Amino acid sequence: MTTLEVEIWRGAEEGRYETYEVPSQPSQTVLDLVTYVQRKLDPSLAYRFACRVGVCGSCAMTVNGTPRWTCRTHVQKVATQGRVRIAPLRNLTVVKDLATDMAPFFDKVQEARGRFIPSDAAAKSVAEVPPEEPKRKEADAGIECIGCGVCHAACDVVRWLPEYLGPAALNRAWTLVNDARDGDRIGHLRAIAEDAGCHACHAHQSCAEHCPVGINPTRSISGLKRLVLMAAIRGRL
Amino acid sequence: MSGIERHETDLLILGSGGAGLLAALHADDKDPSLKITIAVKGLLGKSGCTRMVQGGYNVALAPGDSLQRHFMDTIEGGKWLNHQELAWRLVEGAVERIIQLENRWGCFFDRNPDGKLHFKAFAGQTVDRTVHKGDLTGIEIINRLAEQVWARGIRRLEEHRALALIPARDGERLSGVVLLDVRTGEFRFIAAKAVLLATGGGPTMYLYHTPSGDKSCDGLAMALRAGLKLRDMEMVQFHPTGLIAGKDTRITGTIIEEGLRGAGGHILDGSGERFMHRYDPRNERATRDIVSRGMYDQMRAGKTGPNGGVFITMKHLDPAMVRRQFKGMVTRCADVGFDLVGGDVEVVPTAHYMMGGVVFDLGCRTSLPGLFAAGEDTGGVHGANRLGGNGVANSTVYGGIAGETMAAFVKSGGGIVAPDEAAIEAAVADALRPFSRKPGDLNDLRERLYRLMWDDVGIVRDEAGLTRGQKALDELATELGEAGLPDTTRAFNLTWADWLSLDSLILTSRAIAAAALKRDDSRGAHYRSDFPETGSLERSENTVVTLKENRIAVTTEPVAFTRVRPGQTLS
Amino acid sequence: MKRPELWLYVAQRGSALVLAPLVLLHLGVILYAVAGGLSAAEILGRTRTSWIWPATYGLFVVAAAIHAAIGLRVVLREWTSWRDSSLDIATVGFGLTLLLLGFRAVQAIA
Amino acid sequence: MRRHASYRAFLVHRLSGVALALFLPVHLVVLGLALEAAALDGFLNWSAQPLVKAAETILVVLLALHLFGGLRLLAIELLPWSDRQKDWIGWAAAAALTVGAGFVVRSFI
Ligand SMILES: Cc1cc2nc3c(=O)[nH]c(=O)nc-3n(C[C@H](O)[C@H](O)[C@H](O)COP(=O)(O)OP(=O)(O)OC[C@H]3O[C@@H](n4cnc5c(N)ncnc54)[C@H](O)[C@@H]3O)c2cc1C
Ligand code: HEM
Ligand code: SF4
Ligand code: F3S
Ligand code: FES
Repeated sequence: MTTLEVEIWRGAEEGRYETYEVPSQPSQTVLDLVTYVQRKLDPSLAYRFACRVGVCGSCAMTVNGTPRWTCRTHVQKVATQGRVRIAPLRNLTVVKDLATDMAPFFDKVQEARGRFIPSDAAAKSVAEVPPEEPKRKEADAGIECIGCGVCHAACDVVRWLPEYLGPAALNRAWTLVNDARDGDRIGHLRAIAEDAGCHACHAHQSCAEHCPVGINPTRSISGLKRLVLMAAIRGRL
Repeated sequence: MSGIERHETDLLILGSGGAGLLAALHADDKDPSLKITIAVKGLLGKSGCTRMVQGGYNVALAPGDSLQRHFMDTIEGGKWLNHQELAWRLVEGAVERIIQLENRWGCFFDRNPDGKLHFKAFAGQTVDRTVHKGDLTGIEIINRLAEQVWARGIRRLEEHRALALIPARDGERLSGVVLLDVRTGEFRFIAAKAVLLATGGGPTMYLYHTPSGDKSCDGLAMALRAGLKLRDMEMVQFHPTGLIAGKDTRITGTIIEEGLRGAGGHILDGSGERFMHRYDPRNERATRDIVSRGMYDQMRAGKTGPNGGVFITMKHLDPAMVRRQFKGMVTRCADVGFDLVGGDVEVVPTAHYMMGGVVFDLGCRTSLPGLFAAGEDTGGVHGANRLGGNGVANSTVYGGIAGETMAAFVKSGGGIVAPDEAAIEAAVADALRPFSRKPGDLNDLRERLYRLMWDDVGIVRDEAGLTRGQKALDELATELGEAGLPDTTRAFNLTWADWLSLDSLILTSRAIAAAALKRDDSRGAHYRSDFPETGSLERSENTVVTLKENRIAVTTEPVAFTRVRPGQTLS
Repeated sequence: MKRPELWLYVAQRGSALVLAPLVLLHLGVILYAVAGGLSAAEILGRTRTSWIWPATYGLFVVAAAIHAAIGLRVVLREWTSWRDSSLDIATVGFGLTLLLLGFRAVQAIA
Repeated sequence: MRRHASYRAFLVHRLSGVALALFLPVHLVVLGLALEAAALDGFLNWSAQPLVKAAETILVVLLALHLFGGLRLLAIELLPWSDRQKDWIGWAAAAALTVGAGFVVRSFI
């Protein structure tokens, strides 16, 4: 049986890589490597996962320098010459080993007013919204975000300007301003026009490049830039 | 008095699935002055199974549908074991809930081209009534609920694992909960005026299982230890098609979508032959339980693929159709190395859902004052089988109800009461026990538990197997008690978490085995090869399990046919 | 002003929009000038015949001063830890310097 | 993380922008010298040297890169999204290099 050389970050913000030998298997994800290490080699290794099928967004880590969802990343896809280096996600603080504190990431969603504001909360029936309406299509394109933080980790502006709202939060805001049922479009725009808002994005597109579910936050953010620009010029902010 | 950190809150909600989050929102709506705390084992909104819901949400809103029909499908599906009032409240509540999910919380479900809700077909239903968001319905629901919770002043205790329900000093009611802060390894006691158990059951004690990794029946184990009754614990639903790719990958057990069979997928044995025609004229399109048993039969006869499963294949169908219609499934398989379009994918039946759970009433009250329950932790709504689409309806409908009843309970005088200090001490001591023992082989214990539940308390059961299983479970319980952990660090110690999970799983498994032995007929998810017939529906009984002095006791109670009797229907 | 960063962004993009045609024009002029091997006197001879040239370059200078100053500020904020109000003062300083030098140059060709 | 076309395009745009911003004051000072035409002539002579010519070429290319890259960015930000925007990077680079080539050709031939 061949083995893989797996380097894993141990510690918190301060730490080091430790190397482990993990037997290679035909069906093996990066999450499986980490699990093997915790179960068989070092019981104190900390990492996070829940669903194991790419819906919860808990398991993202940096794999050979790239942020990825580890439960859906086959080792063969990332191993280079039998080596895999696994680190926690960038741009978040490390709690322990591979687990980061994701609360600041979700705080940003709130800062971006990334939540539905009902226009008619007491309505007794479900609104009619044709799926082919252009705005609905825009919203649908960004709605399946799993909140994994991969885009947040990939974005250099988040790194350079820690208060920047970041791609996931802005993407959520974009889905809301395109939601015909939302009652506070201007409120969402105001939130993302604040000082570290959408205009801080330089269209690096690392977010879109790495999003595991194929969302394109760059597209959403540029949409927001246009709406904010119009609203600002018209004095509506 | 135990020296652990203590806090007080009005409402303490355990779990952040559909049940937990809606309870928090409804309680907060009802009385914004309440101090609400959600404690969850994983991250808020990112753990549990509601998020994993694929198929969708059953609601009687489609033209031609009615509450009565949804109710009757639920009762027929449940083989007359359902608590009929709970089932009625479910179908009624689902309508209310879907409308609120859309209009108040912002979920958006798929529409027809004309803009009206789309309803899809789901097995076992006489009308297309399943509302969905593609095949990622759960993400939409939980994301929307979580962002609403995040926006409010609701306190979050993420990565806090509930360990034990602590009674009041006089034992008359609940005082609070002992939790383990996973990140620091420290304990906290949270005293609350009302506590919601919404940890979501989850049959993860089987070799193959679908639920998320954070679920380990902690809620059910805590309830048993607190003296509560669990009903119909033998009812464990298996999903016929789970991926199997070896025991060292977490992919094993995860669901391959049911729609594949509906769309014409074939199931093949190890030598590539179809076999379902031998079990049911509907072939692969038979119901979950029949397909699961057919597959299991082939596996027991040794007609398996390399990993011990059978195969599902779509290769005889139009690849473009498969790619288009099952995009998510095709990429998921491809990501982990399987070709769903042109190849054979090895599959096994996989433990999916627990119909059984804590006995509760229409207001989500349990027999312990101050303790409420909702979601997959509870039993009674689904009877012997759960319809696809009724699971998330259950957690969201009853979660909301629980929030309202709890708010009312606090208002009407449910205060903070002094805890039984000895119980707190004991809970902490129990959790710390492994650190003072010689390190044991948890992997071996886990694999043995998985295997014995699969073989002896699984898809096909009989008296000999169940008795053997019970004995083995008792031994495992003893061995786990002896098995220690290296005392390295308590902070974010996943191996400690594994130990605690095994502890809950073994106890819950004992309840399942005992209830399964008690039920001497076959119905719904429960199949006894020594009693293959379904007994009299008229004289249907529920099993009730309790824990007394660490011994499992099982009794039965007749089902009350409060709305319909077998043979009748509502219209 | 509320939301200063947003307005800086607007000014930076607005000035870019102004610069775009001017730079295109300027590139054309450069190509024309180098190819023709024009002497200073010849260049000046042409620019001084009409007010259009000075006006155009005047606009260029204003837009470039705004655009480059804000642009540098963004880069500094992101790539260095210089974030306080002294950066804003420096930005304004840089912009004014460009304006000053620019107008001196425009005067020369006028 | 940074190994993709859009990020490289960003870097080129930023570095060219900074270079231009630093060069601009120098350029304006020189132009200011046109107050005395003779000084400018001297300068133009000096700038006919190959090394200086090469530096000028680079500046022209930088300006063109920044211009076309900037137009690309403005299009992303101001026009409705197009999935073709990735191709624009190539077009912008090509346009900039054409200008550069034109400059070289016209100044040496
Ligand atoms: C893959 C999959 C697909 C499904 N598809 C469908 C479908 O299409 N339609 C349908 O109706 N149903 C479906 N179900 C079933 C449905 O998801 C569940 O029945 C329902 O969502 C359960 O909700 P819940 O709130 O009770 O529990 P969950 O959503 O599971 O939440 C439980 C919560 O409790 C937390 N928790 C657990 N233990 C502790 C502890 N000790 N302390 C603190 N917190 C704890 C967990 O971390 C989690 O946050 C599916 C289930 C799975 C696994
Ligand atoms: C005299 C000429 C110019 C100078 C000195 C200059 C300088 C700069 C500088 C220093 C930056 C900051 C770089 C960054 O933020 O990454 C910048 C950014 C920018 N420039 Fe220019 N520029 C000039 C001409 C132009 C022209 C003609 C255009 C337009 C078509 C343009 C469009 C832009 C854009 C869109 C940005 C923003 C980039 C971003 O935020 O990512 N610039 N410029
Ligand atoms: S946008 Fe994509 S990468 Fe970013 S959090 Fe959502 S799913 Fe993850
Ligand atoms: S990577 Fe960052 S800079 Fe913008 S396009 Fe994406 S948010
Ligand atoms: S474990 Fe849920 S996305 Fe990977």
